[in-house]
Amino acid sequence: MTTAVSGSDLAEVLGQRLFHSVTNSDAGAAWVTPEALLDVCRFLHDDRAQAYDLLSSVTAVDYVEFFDVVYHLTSIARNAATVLKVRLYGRDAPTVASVTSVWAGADLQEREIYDLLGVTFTGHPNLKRMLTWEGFQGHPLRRDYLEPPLPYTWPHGG
Amino acid sequence: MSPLKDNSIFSWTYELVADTLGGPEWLAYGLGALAVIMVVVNGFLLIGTIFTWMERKVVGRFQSRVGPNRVGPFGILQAVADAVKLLFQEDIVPRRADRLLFNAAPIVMLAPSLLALAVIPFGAGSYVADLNIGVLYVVAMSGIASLAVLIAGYASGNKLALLGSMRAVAMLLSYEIPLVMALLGITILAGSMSMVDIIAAQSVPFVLVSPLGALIFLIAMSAELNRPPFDVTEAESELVAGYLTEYSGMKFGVFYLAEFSNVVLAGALFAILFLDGWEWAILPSHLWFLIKVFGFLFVASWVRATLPRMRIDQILTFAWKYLFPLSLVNVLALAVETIAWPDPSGLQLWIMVAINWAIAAAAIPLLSLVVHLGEPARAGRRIPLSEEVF
Amino acid sequence: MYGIGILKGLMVTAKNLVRKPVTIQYPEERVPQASRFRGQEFVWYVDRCTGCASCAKFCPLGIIRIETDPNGGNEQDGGTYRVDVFDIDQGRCMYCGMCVEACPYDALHMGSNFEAAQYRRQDLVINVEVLKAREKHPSTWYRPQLEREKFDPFEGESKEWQDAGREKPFWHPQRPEMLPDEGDTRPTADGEYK
Amino acid sequence: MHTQPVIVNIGPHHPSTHGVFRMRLTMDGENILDVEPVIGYLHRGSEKLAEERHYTQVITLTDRMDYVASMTNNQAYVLSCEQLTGITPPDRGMYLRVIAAELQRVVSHLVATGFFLQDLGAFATPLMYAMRERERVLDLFEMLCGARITVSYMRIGGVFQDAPGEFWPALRRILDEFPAFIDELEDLISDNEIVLSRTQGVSVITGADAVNASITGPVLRASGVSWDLRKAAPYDVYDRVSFDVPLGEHGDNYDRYIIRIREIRESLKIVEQCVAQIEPGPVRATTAMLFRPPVGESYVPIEAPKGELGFYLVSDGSIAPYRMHARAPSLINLTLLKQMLVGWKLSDAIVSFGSIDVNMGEVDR
Repeated sequence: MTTAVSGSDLAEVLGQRLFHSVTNSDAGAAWVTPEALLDVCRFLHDDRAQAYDLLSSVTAVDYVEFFDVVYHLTSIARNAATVLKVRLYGRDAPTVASVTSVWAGADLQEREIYDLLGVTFTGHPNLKRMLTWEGFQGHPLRRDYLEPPLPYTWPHGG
Repeated sequence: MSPLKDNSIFSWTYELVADTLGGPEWLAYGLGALAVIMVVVNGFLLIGTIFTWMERKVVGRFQSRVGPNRVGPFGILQAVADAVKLLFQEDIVPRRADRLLFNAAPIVMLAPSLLALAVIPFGAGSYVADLNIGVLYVVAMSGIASLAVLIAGYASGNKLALLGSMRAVAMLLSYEIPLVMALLGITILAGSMSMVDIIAAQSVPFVLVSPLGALIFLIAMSAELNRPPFDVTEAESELVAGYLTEYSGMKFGVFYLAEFSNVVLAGALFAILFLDGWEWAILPSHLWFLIKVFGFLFVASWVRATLPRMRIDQILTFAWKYLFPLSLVNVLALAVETIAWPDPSGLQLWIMVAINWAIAAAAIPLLSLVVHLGEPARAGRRIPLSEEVF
Repeated sequence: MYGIGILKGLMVTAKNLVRKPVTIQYPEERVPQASRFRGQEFVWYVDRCTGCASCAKFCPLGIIRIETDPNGGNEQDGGTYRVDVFDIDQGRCMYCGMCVEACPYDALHMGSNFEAAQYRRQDLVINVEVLKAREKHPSTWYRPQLEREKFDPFEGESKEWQDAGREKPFWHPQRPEMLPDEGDTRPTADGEYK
Repeated sequence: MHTQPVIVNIGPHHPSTHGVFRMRLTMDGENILDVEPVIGYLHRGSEKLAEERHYTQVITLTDRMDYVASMTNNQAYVLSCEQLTGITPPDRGMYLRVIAAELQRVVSHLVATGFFLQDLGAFATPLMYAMRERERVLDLFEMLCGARITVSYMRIGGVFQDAPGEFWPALRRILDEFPAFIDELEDLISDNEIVLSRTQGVSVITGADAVNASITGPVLRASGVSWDLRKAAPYDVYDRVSFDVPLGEHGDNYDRYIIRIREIRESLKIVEQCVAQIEPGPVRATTAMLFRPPVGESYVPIEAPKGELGFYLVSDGSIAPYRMHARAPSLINLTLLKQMLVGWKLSDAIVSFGSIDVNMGEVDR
């Protein structure tokens, strides 16, 4: 059975190695600062005792005041899983470092988040819209997204 | 060299016009020739059309389906329905197409297969011309079909079509050689290139005397005809429809018909060169010929229903590294045997059969070993049986 | 190697050549359907419906429109809501059956048809009149009582509303024909148990 | 000779893009220099739609994500909901779920194999055989839940209803007859020299690359990484059945094909055990159709036919999920597409893409 590493355990581990990287933690997840994210991920991926080699899922949640980018990490070797989160304040340009350099699997998922929620990932090799088309306005999965009234035309098609 | 005089259709028409109606001789000769051409070409295209239906039906049955069965009894009129549908379809010429070549390609495709008919004997005495270079003539004609594919692919102005036609040309260049080599063996055996002489020479069918030749002919012919497993020019899953992508309406219909007619032609060739043409017991010669041709067509459908497609580089490798040496072995063996027995009697022919089968049985695996044919690109297939994890 | 695999493949296709084809010639013959098949021709019993609109609420696509009118008389005396409008837009329906699952009185059932093609989209909307007039061949989807009695929606007869529910309907003074069964422990009109 | 690379669009309307996938290939003759996958043609906004539907209604949306494996989608979603609400389904419900999910895996792998061989150019014969057998499993689904593709069979706290009486003999027949069919399919294809030469050693993914690129499911196991969530994190009743996890060694197209064939056999074994173990009882915990889970979030990954499928649900205590995210294996398995295709030929590109077994409904959601 996969061990679910609780957020507080993860925070403890991170606190010992990367000071001030963790802002908050509960049973479900640990929140790290956006600045420390890449270091944290690298540590979790490379460290022998952590070895989170599989990035299960990246997603983001729009809580109106802030965005949570959620990383579900799995370690195949240890058969353990945990949840890492980054809280991004502000709705205009939430920005966080891309983890594609650590896990290549974040590539398409980060593009999807950028497309649907408008979170920018710095350092992503190919950050373009994926599910919607180029020229689409707005980010449909945001809570305040409103579809333009019909009839409408988009710059490219539709 | 004037077999027309012996042709019953010709002589009937000739006599009708010249004697009964009292027309001039040139008119009678012309009309007689026209009658022969009408019968041969239309009969041939009819068989091609029947084959389009037959293949769909047979492949359907191979795939646990029923196949066409709505139009006419057993769906036999399906081809007619398709033709009518194609006639009414809009004839589209893409904007980027080379209009002249685009329109010419279907004709270039169909014409050579009709021309090649001239030397095909459909039964005892039923042929338009008995050329003394009949085999060479057929090969020359069948080569033109690939030119049509190239024209069609180039003129369509479509990248997929162009890719398909480039493949066709590469394949033609490679497979023409083993094909000709296989026919060379037949020519050595029969001592003639005339179709009629070849049939006459087959006291034992050449498929027995020259098994390697028959195999090479079958493989090379399916490449020439773009039949699976060499159907890379049309490669539905890769190139949509290859060089046919931009064709619609009756132009597509002509291509389609030409393709299937070419298969029928190949079947006729195989029957003549390897299966002793029209000759065998009891049944009338034309019927025997048809049975042999349709046997070939059935096998062609069977192969089509079963085999996946090869990759273009594998196809070319196969031709040059495997089929070409094999055809050399074949020609060499037959040549040596012909020198030994210039005019083989019945027993000598059967000894040749035995020798050639032995050579075939030895050469195929030996050559496979040398060129590593059929071996996977990696060492062995080591999929371990599953294991418990955790 | 050396073409043996290819020959094996050819044998497999040859074996299938002589097998019976599995094609079903559709308009003439049909695939046997399961009795739970979720299809068109919703079966709706006006006598069972209270107009609660649960079906409309639970429809994931919101394609059911219900308008009710409480003028069937005094509710205390058994006057029910009259369903004026009951539109199901089959053109957008995905036949998930949530409406049937949500119906607390077993008034709505799935049908078993799958061929209700129309030339215009608006013809696909079935209204209350159509629903009332339809033959009642309910699918047994989410209707264990029909399944228990092995009801066949394809062969069986039209189902009366009294027999369609999970329970026998209550006896009601305005409907004297509905006498409670022997041994029925539910209250009678006087509110007493038998 | 100097030649210009040519850009060829494969798709979105193309016979072998499994729907509406589009590959923008930069090619030098037949050789592929660059690949750019373009997706989104089937984007229906399921995640946004889920925010406006209550938890039970969302089940119907999950049907339409991976539409050849609706059962497993249902399963992943209801498991996530159950973690959110703390409901435990009764045993029989869990067994029925596993039976349905494993049958669905058989179906999905059959479709994957059939289309993979179709991409190889086998003129639809293996596909027809696969579809023929798939129909028989879909008949079972119709008996279970009245639908063949969009099943909506599972509910939060079990399955919507017990299997009907005629289901069990029909299932028995399938279990008896299927192995022979799989043998036949293997006879047709597995030793075919053309298939071997086309697929072996082509588009190799190493285990390390696959893990790093979050690839899961049969594609990962074909690369030799032993990671099956049915073993690693047993959900429902997978801890009560024994089965093997087939592993590949080479990570090439052939392994990805043969792994699926072997997994079909394992799935049949699981169903067999479930049929032996299942006991009468309730199939659904007492739950309302409309409920308000506590504030929180949940993510339960399961081993779907295509890989790790999980629904990340965030609840704000209302009747509808505040946010639903589907971790779509089809999408994420495409990450390495470029690495797989570059350097190979156009024909290989089609086959390698087919060997990943993506479903565009799930890629675009």
